Amino acid sequence: MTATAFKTYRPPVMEVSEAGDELLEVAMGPHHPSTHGVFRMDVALDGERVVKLKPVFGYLHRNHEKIAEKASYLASMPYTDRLDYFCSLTNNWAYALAVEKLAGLEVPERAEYIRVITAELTRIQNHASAIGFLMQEMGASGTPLMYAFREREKILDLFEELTGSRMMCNYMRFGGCRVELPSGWLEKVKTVVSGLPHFIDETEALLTGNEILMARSQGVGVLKPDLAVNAGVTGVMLRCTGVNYDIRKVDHYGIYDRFKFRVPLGDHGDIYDRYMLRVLEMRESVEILKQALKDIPAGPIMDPKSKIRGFRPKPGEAYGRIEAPKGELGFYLISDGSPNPYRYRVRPPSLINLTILEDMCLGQNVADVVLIFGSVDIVLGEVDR
Amino acid sequence: MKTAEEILARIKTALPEAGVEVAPNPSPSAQHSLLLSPASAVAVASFLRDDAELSLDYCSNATGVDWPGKEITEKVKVAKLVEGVETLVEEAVKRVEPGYLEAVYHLYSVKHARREIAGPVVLRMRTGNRTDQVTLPSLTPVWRSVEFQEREIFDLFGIVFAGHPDLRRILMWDEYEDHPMRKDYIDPDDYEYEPTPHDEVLKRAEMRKTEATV
Amino acid sequence: MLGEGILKGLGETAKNFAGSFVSKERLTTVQYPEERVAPIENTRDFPFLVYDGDDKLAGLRCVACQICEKECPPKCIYIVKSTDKKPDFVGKPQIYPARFDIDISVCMSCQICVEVCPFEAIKMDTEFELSTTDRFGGLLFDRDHLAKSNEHYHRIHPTEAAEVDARLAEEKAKVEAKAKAAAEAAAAKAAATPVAKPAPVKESGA
Amino acid sequence: MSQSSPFWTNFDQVFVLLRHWIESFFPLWLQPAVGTVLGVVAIVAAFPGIFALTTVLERKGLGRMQNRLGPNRVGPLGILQPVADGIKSLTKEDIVPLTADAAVHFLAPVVLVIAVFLGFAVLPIGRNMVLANLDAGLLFFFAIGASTELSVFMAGWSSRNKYSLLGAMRAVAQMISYEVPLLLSSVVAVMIAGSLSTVKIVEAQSGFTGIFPHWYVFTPWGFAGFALFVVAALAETNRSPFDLPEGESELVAGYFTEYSGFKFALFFLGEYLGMFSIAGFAITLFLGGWGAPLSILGFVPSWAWFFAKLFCAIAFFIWLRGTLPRLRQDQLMNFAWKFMLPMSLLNLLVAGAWRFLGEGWSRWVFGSAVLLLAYGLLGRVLMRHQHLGARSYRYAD
Repeated sequence: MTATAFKTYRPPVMEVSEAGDELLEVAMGPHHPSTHGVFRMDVALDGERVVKLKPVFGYLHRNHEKIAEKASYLASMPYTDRLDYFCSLTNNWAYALAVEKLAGLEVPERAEYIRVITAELTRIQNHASAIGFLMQEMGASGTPLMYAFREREKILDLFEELTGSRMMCNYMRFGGCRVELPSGWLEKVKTVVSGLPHFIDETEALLTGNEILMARSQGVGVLKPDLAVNAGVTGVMLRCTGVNYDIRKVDHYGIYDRFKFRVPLGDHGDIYDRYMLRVLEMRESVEILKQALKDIPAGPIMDPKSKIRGFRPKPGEAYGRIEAPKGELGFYLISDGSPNPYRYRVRPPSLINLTILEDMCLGQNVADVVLIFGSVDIVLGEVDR
Repeated sequence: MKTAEEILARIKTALPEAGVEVAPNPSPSAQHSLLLSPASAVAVASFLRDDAELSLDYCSNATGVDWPGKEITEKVKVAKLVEGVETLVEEAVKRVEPGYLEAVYHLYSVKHARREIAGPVVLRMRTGNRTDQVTLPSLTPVWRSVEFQEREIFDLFGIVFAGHPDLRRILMWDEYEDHPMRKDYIDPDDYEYEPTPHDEVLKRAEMRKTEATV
Repeated sequence: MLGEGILKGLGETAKNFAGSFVSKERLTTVQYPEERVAPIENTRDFPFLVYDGDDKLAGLRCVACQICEKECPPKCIYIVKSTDKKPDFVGKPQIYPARFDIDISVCMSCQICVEVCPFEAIKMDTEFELSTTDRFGGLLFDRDHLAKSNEHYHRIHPTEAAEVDARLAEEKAKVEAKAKAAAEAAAAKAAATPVAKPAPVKESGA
Repeated sequence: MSQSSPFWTNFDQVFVLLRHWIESFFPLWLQPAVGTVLGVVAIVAAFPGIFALTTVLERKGLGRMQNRLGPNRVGPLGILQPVADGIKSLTKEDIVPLTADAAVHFLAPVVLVIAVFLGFAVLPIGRNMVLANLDAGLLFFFAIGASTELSVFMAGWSSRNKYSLLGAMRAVAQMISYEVPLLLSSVVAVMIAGSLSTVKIVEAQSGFTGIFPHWYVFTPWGFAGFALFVVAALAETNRSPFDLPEGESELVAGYFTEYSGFKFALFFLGEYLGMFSIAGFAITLFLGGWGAPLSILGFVPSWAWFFAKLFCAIAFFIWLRGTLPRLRQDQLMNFAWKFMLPMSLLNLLVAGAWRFLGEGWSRWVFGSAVLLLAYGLLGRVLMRHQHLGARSYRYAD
């Protein structure tokens, strides 16, 4: 597939509709009820059909990377909570992983287990909320969203008990975790995890067989595998097109090799596949959690030789990445030996998954544009940084 | 996966005239990178993507790095006539190294994801200097994933990408002139446009910093 | 058959509708001002300064070392050192903060200040109803507003407070043991050389 | 009727007696006019009252379905919530966009509410409690019902706003294409009852065999007609799976984006009253109007049955709204013309055969067999055509 073979990587953009009259320019956002935060889509409509779509963001841009360059390595950790504010613990883990690669720190066994447990809990509540918001856009007046948030509250209470805050956990440190598990926390996690399959069955019963959901989502916003790989799409959207690429299995980071879990793959790459894959991934996460909770060892949670203050990694650079619920979340750090990182770059899965939003929406219906955008599952804190 | 040297060898065999060399990375992560000359960048990139053996078909991350110019005072051995005798004398020579802007790409292979990979294959491209020669060839025709990321590099660093389908500012508003991520960027003093107690705290922090440096 | 999935979905919502009258699981509303969710132990909202005993200033553990001011990511702590010294919990004279402001409109309760504080002087409170009408002055807490007693700390974070007290007690014991050992050594030295110069050595050793 | 003791009939006829009693104060030539005025006042008071109650029931019902309480701050258990909403909508500023066509903008909600109130005239609420006993009552209702589309397009067009224009076009296309199955599914009841007058239709269903009533819904064609009528009614009043015109997630608020204050409340009132009147007709045509469900329950007054059934219908609408996502415009049209229309035509055929096959089980078997077969076939064709269907997922090795 040479560069030229991949010729129409840019969809042809029409200026005038077939009927020759000028297009109806509609700006969806930035305070459109269904954009996940402040995000604008300049859509040109020919009747109900979308002819041109330009995503515009930057409303939530606060230059997180410049702030990180002026602050110490530790001071950026609480800011990573604010990147994808639905999954603060996976953000922390990605940043900690990158710094550990940069400085060559080891992480004790127990900390690795705690990281896997908290990451999988984050993945479940993120996928549940993503499905809830997608159904909200489809018009199901919040019922699936409320069921998702009911489960999410239980998980956030666990996070609050462990880290002190529901969404802004600031829990991981370079070489381990910040604080030991409170007594009785693991039992509470076991009870919450035992209740999750019931919630997933309830969501499936409510939605999976629903003919209206099938009509609205099957065959809509289809993504081809080769375009998906070339456009750097990662996470659930990539696996929906049938490409088997899950960073937990590819990079073997953390201790995911010890757990037996499967990676679901879709074949159609449309919205229904994204919904179903998120449900199946939630089930896999429950399996991982069960195994992790069963054999979590005792021991230290922090690498003794890693210092909290005055942390100065040797000069050099490193790129660390994890399988965040929204896709591949990577941190690229360049250190020049000083306590502040020379360059701190976040690879945001949400922004890069939006690169081909126009390709998926061209020719679709206005009502579907909102659905396709919702099925990508983005958070503006991460897109705009 | 292969180490940077092996990949360099493969590129050399396929594209002999391409200007590529290895830039070592001292950190324990050992992710050495390949420094491409802008002229042959697109050719090398297409080769890396289409080569059956490598097939680096997924460009995960593209970002910019700003290396401002540094004055380096080096001890240079200079032959100098000292009282008629030819002797080598230590001398401190102040040399200004010209700064440059850099675009870094991290590549992975989805096709060969099964094989054990040591880490990303890192490509680097450097601009002439930081003022006028700031154009680099865009790799969007090769990997569509860098389209928005190259727009962000243009927006925050000011590297102009030749061949990019739609080079506009992505995060800042279009009328914005400066490039915020450059090291010599001066923050506007009070962009919150309203006096906040935070304002005094910042001012005091500035004052204390100036006292510390003076 | 068409409509089968829709009927199953309707069944699901009906189950939830009926369940909401029966099981607590199906009705999760907590009427906030009247009812309250049980406080979770190590919740963290905004920092507060800990003082032992009952006098706010005398018992204040903070020695104005300004580590937290440097490490605070959003830079919301402002400390002015005092000129004179006061004895701390071990009796060693230490500087204390003449002024210790935290601008809680800037503070993001990330507890990095608690983590880096070597003197266990700043901890995270669980008080979150702090809304005021005055946006500037009202959200800038000074030292007296921030200082809270150790008992308060025990009330909100019992296990953590117990650990901290154990550490401080053990530290105090170590310091006293060293002081006693130093005193004995001085006494022994004084006893060993009374022959030469009885008077001057004793005073300085005590 | 079963309990003929005077007390029950008086209790049943309490409103009718009340009307006669008030009429007796007026001279003879004035009495019919007073009678109708009283009827109108009763309707204009009762149904907006039910509207107010429904807004609370809807929000509490949805809440309960979503594991939460629903409004409970305004008055005990939130009963006074509609009063609060009413005051809010009255005191809210009534903004008319500068570019809007003011006259048409003002008339749109008025036309809607007038048309819907007229629809109640022919609705038999209780035994001889119908405002206008027209011979062609059903025809009158559908004629008036058609003018709601006019008001919707007036609102969409006069607001001069992209979103409301798109919403209005969608709404009109949806209403018109669902008008056809609505009418055809009601013709079935007319065929069997032999009259267009709503009162006669109710009487045709008033007999009992054993304790079971002769409601049309307990016959194969009646059940199919009832199902089609309800689905078409949902689309006609822009409710739940068909609430596309004000699909808030895409077009902000559809055709009444530019309305605020009392005019917005009027639109709201119009929509709910439309829901009540069409639910009332579904009850009249298929659920035996004010008839008692079991002969032994005859003592309960007739209007009580009507309102009980009305509240069951409202609960069903709320239940649907809490569960189902929304259909897209082309799927909606597709469903109307490719599924509802053939089914209702077939239903006519089955009802005709029902009438000429005479008594006996043969017509039951024929009717239900034809209808079930058609339902299965059409359903599969509809789903297969858009290649929808359950999917199985593979896992990476």
